[in-house]
Amino acid sequence: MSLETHELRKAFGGVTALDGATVSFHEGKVNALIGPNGSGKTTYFNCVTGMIRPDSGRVTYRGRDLTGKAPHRIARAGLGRTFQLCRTFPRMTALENVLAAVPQGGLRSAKAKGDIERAMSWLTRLGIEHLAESEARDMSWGQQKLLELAGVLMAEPETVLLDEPAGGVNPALLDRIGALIRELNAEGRTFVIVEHNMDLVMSISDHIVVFDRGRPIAEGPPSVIRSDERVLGAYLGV
Amino acid sequence: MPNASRKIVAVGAIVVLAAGILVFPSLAPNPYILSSGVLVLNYAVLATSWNFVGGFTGYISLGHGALAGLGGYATGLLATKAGMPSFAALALAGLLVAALAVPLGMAALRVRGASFVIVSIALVLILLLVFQSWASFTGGSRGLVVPRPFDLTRPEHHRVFYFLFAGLLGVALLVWWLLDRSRFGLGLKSIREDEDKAEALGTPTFTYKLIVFVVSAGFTALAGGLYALWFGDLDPVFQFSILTGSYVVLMALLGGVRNLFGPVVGALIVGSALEYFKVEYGDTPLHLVATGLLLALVVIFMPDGILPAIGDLFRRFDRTRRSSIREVTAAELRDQRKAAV
Amino acid sequence: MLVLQSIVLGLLLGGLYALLAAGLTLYFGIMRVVMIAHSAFLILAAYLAWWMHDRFGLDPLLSMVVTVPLFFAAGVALQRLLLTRLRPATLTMMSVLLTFAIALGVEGLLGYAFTGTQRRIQLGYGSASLELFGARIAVVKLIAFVLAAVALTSLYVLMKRTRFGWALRATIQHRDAARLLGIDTERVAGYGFGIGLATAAIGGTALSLDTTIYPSLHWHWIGPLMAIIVVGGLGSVPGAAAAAMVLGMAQSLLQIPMGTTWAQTVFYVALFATLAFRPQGFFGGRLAQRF
Amino acid sequence: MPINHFRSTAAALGSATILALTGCSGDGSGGGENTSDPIVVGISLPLTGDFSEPGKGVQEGYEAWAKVVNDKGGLLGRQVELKILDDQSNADRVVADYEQLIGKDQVDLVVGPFSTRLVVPSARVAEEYDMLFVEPAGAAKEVFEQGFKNLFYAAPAVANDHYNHLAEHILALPPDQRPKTAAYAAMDDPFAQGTAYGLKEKLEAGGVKTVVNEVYPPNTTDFSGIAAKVAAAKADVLVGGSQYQDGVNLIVALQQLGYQPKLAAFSTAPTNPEFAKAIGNKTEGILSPTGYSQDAPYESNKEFVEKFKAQFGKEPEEDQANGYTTGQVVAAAVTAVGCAEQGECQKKLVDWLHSNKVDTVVGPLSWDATGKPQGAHMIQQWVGNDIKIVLPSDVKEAEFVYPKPAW
Repeated sequence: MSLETHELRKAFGGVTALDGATVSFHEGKVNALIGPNGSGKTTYFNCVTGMIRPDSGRVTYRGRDLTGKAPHRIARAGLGRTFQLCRTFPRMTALENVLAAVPQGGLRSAKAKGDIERAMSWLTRLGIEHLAESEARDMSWGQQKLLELAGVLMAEPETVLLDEPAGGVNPALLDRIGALIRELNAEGRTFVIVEHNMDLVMSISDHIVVFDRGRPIAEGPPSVIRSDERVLGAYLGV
Repeated sequence: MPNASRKIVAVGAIVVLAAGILVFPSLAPNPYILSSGVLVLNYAVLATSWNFVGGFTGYISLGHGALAGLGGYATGLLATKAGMPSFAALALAGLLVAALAVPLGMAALRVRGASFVIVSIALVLILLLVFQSWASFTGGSRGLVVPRPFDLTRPEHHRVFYFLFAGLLGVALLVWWLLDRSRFGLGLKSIREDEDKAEALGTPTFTYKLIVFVVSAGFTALAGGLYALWFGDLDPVFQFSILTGSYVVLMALLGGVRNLFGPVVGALIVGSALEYFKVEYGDTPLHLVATGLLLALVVIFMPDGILPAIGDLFRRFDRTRRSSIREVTAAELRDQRKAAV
Repeated sequence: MLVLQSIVLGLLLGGLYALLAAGLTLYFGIMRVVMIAHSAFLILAAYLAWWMHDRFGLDPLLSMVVTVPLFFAAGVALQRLLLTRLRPATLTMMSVLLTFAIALGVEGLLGYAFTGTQRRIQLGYGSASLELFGARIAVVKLIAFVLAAVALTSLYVLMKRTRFGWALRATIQHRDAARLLGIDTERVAGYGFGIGLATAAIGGTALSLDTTIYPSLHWHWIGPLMAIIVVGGLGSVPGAAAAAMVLGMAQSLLQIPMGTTWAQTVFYVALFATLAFRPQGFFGGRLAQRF
Repeated sequence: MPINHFRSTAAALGSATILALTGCSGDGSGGGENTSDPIVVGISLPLTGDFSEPGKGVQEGYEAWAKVVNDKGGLLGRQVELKILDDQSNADRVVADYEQLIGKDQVDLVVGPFSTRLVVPSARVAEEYDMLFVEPAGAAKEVFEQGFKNLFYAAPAVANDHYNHLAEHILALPPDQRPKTAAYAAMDDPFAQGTAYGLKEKLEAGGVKTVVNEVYPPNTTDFSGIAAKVAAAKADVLVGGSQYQDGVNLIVALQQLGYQPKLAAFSTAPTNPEFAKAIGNKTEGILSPTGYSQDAPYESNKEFVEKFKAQFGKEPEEDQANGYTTGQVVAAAVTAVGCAEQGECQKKLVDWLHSNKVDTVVGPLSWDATGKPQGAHMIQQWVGNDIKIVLPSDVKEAEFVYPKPAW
């Protein structure tokens, strides 16, 4: 067990977004978090990564308590994340976008040779090395999604949280992203993915957690989830 | 454009700018023009100092006028009350204001945008109150007379301070340039682009913002202190004026906050314009309207400033570069469409 | 005796602060805009009241027939024509500069039109007063307070009891969600701005009854008002009203031991304390430290 | 990569700036010694901003003086030409203005701006360019503590001495009539505060107890708090160190609270023509020091009042008289020494003023080494519907009324 949450709660005004979410994700696996719209998946991500402070409950990673820690500390603890609607640094070049993930280095040049080589190797691996000198805002949606992923990977996280990696990308790119996740997982990285595209979820996940109304209602391998009636009920609104 | 020739152009630009600034005093036909030059340089230093926060992190401070005023008063008080030599007082004033910027920054930067601006404006207003009311220490509305550091005639006095300001400007630009190319600077710029994202990537955004705010405050205070030594008379109403801060913001934005020389160019334009309109049209409150109008136009139509706007213009002519980006994007789009069918 | 007098004065002052801060916090709630020009419009309204009194002998209260609708329209126009042109990513920062620019423009034009001379409406009942438990209440101050109280109550009823108020609150709380509920948030935001600016018109009239006005007076008001909306919790209208009453009272009482000038610092001390210890504000502010 | 486009723009801007700044310098009015050239007098005044109202008054005074002089054939046979710049009530500007007037425009003479806050910085410019500096407004004692050698204040008394006649009169009252307590409220401004504190010092020394001592910032508009304190203390004497509007506001706030002092004195405000209307005509008995009276018997005054009315269609007030007096002082020196240009001449003008007495519309003026005038102000009081001189007794137009009737 790597990333765990215990009784996580969060309400916005009168609306309960998380209602006692107790979840564990498996180390070294591709974990998926699914559920209907508004079931609290993104709020859950935000609580785990420190963007939002939960009202109560605990977040632990490899036994370390991360509840309420600042986002950058959680990132340093080895948890990297992407955002629901892909977020890059629009007026920085692709290369700079990736280099921005290099942990602190004070006044040392931002363009040290070693860092550039590493950043370029990530860009190359994601197939966008030819855009290294373009600003992110000039790139297409799919390219930006890849760029965001490259930035996250540059920070060398052990666990990667992806918020809708397939959102708005075309099928060809979707296959590439799916394959990439499996590949990176094979190298030892743990993944937690929030995703609506069931084909992708079912094809790449080892373990699936289903959310409804702010708490998990089912979990297990794809084969089990596929036939779980509660999941079906949640999606159909029964 | 290949890297080497780009470098040559950049160096050339710096040489031309530096030469222009250094040669100005010998071209100035009378002491009045020279003193205007000192004022413009003072603005250039202030705008460049402001740009440490504004340019790198995107946090817009309207309160830098207050930091300059604080630097001025600190210098003046250290020189008169503590009897320190003028330039020792100036250096210590810079450090003191930088130290004061730590708690200020902690209150202002913990929260995002809106509160930062509110605090920056509040800073001007509260310091005005304090420096007016605490007359036994600051001289209050009677003002504070700062002793002249050199025994010179007035034109010579202007000339010496012109070069002192030019030197300070050089140092501020150098430090800005150093930060710009550093990892620290890249972290700051990522805060400007998307603070949440930067933090999620592991950048300790609060610490970064605080550090750069302190650096900015230090330079601003030095500019304010040097101004105090040059000008000689401090009055709270003029030292803690919200207008100073807004002129500085206008200069930096107009020139372009992402560019090393943006604020300097902005200061040259706005500073000279202020003097020029003053001389030509002087006596109406319309200068406020003009400042407001210019600020609004820049904010709405040219938020990146003049230098980038000119840059874009050139880029439009620079076909090869432009189209290379387009092609890739278009090709990608075509692929996507094909795949989607 | 002096304390009682100060409490009465504090209450009267707090009422005006509350009305003005309500407008200021409304803009912030709707669009995350810190409207620096709010107090400039306040002074503009006061000038219009003075001018109509001076020129046509109209009672300042009557000037609201003109200024309130005019300011409402100006508010809608400001939001629809100017603020929506700014990039959403930098909206908060750039809107500060834009409204700052507007404030400069208003100040400059007032100076141009009416010169920098301090102006004051001379009313027949200007120095009349009532006595209440040994404290004296100037009639003009009482009128100003009643004006503020009525306006604030109307605003409250509008926000709580009407369909538009419901849409406005929904827009403030969660713009995207409000849009999903079928609310035309753009239009609501425009009207919200209109209402905010209308409060400045009413406040300006109240102000003109009993104080001197001059073009740069707005700087005198914007500081305390901004402090109030932070202390009250950015975006919370009831919070702003509560903070206004508390701080107005504190200022009035602190004048006794500290004198007028130092008493003004209470706003800024409260501002810094709030940001340092409780950035979400003290009176039920809901927008946490994001802003 | 915007940097490579920078070169051309920066260079262009740089040279454009230099050209713009130098280009407009060729047209200075020039200060030749040719007798047909006018004598150019450089002045910076606050025509906009906080001090714009008195600033315009002083401007009228200067203009009236120039017209009177020119109608008589000018100074040394040369016409007088005023070059007036607006300093926006701002110290940065006022210094830049005098830099411009002396350095660029090469004016022959400079005279002072309005408000103590602006006099000190501008006097320093004149001092460092060795120019004579006669000024109409720097009345606070700080002005004379800066070590200026070229400065002269063209009015009868500095702020702290304005109430000297009143203090003498109060302290000379029989002990049972003499007031016991006094309240002071002064604007945080060297001039306004100086007047109130000058009186405070003297009354305290004479045994009148200070019960309230309040200072308020220049742009205060809400006086209810200060008024509440003054009213609660029930002081016998009320002294307001005021300019115009703050004095009005304070009086109205006090009236709202029903406070009735036995004696109320305010600087500046009560002499303003709008004053009575502004406080609802409840003026009876209010006192004010003044350095100028339209009815004063001095020789040049009659001419001034007459010509001023003809030129501006209204009576001159103190601000106008101050400007006019300044002109008279400069003219006296120029006429006596026989020169008016930058350089050696200025020193001669300074020396002459230090050792001579000048007759003006406010009476004969002479100065000590710091440029401080040696006199006191008259005290005026609202009697009936007019303000009249009551002290000193040798020039009085009406009897001093004490205690003051209720307002």
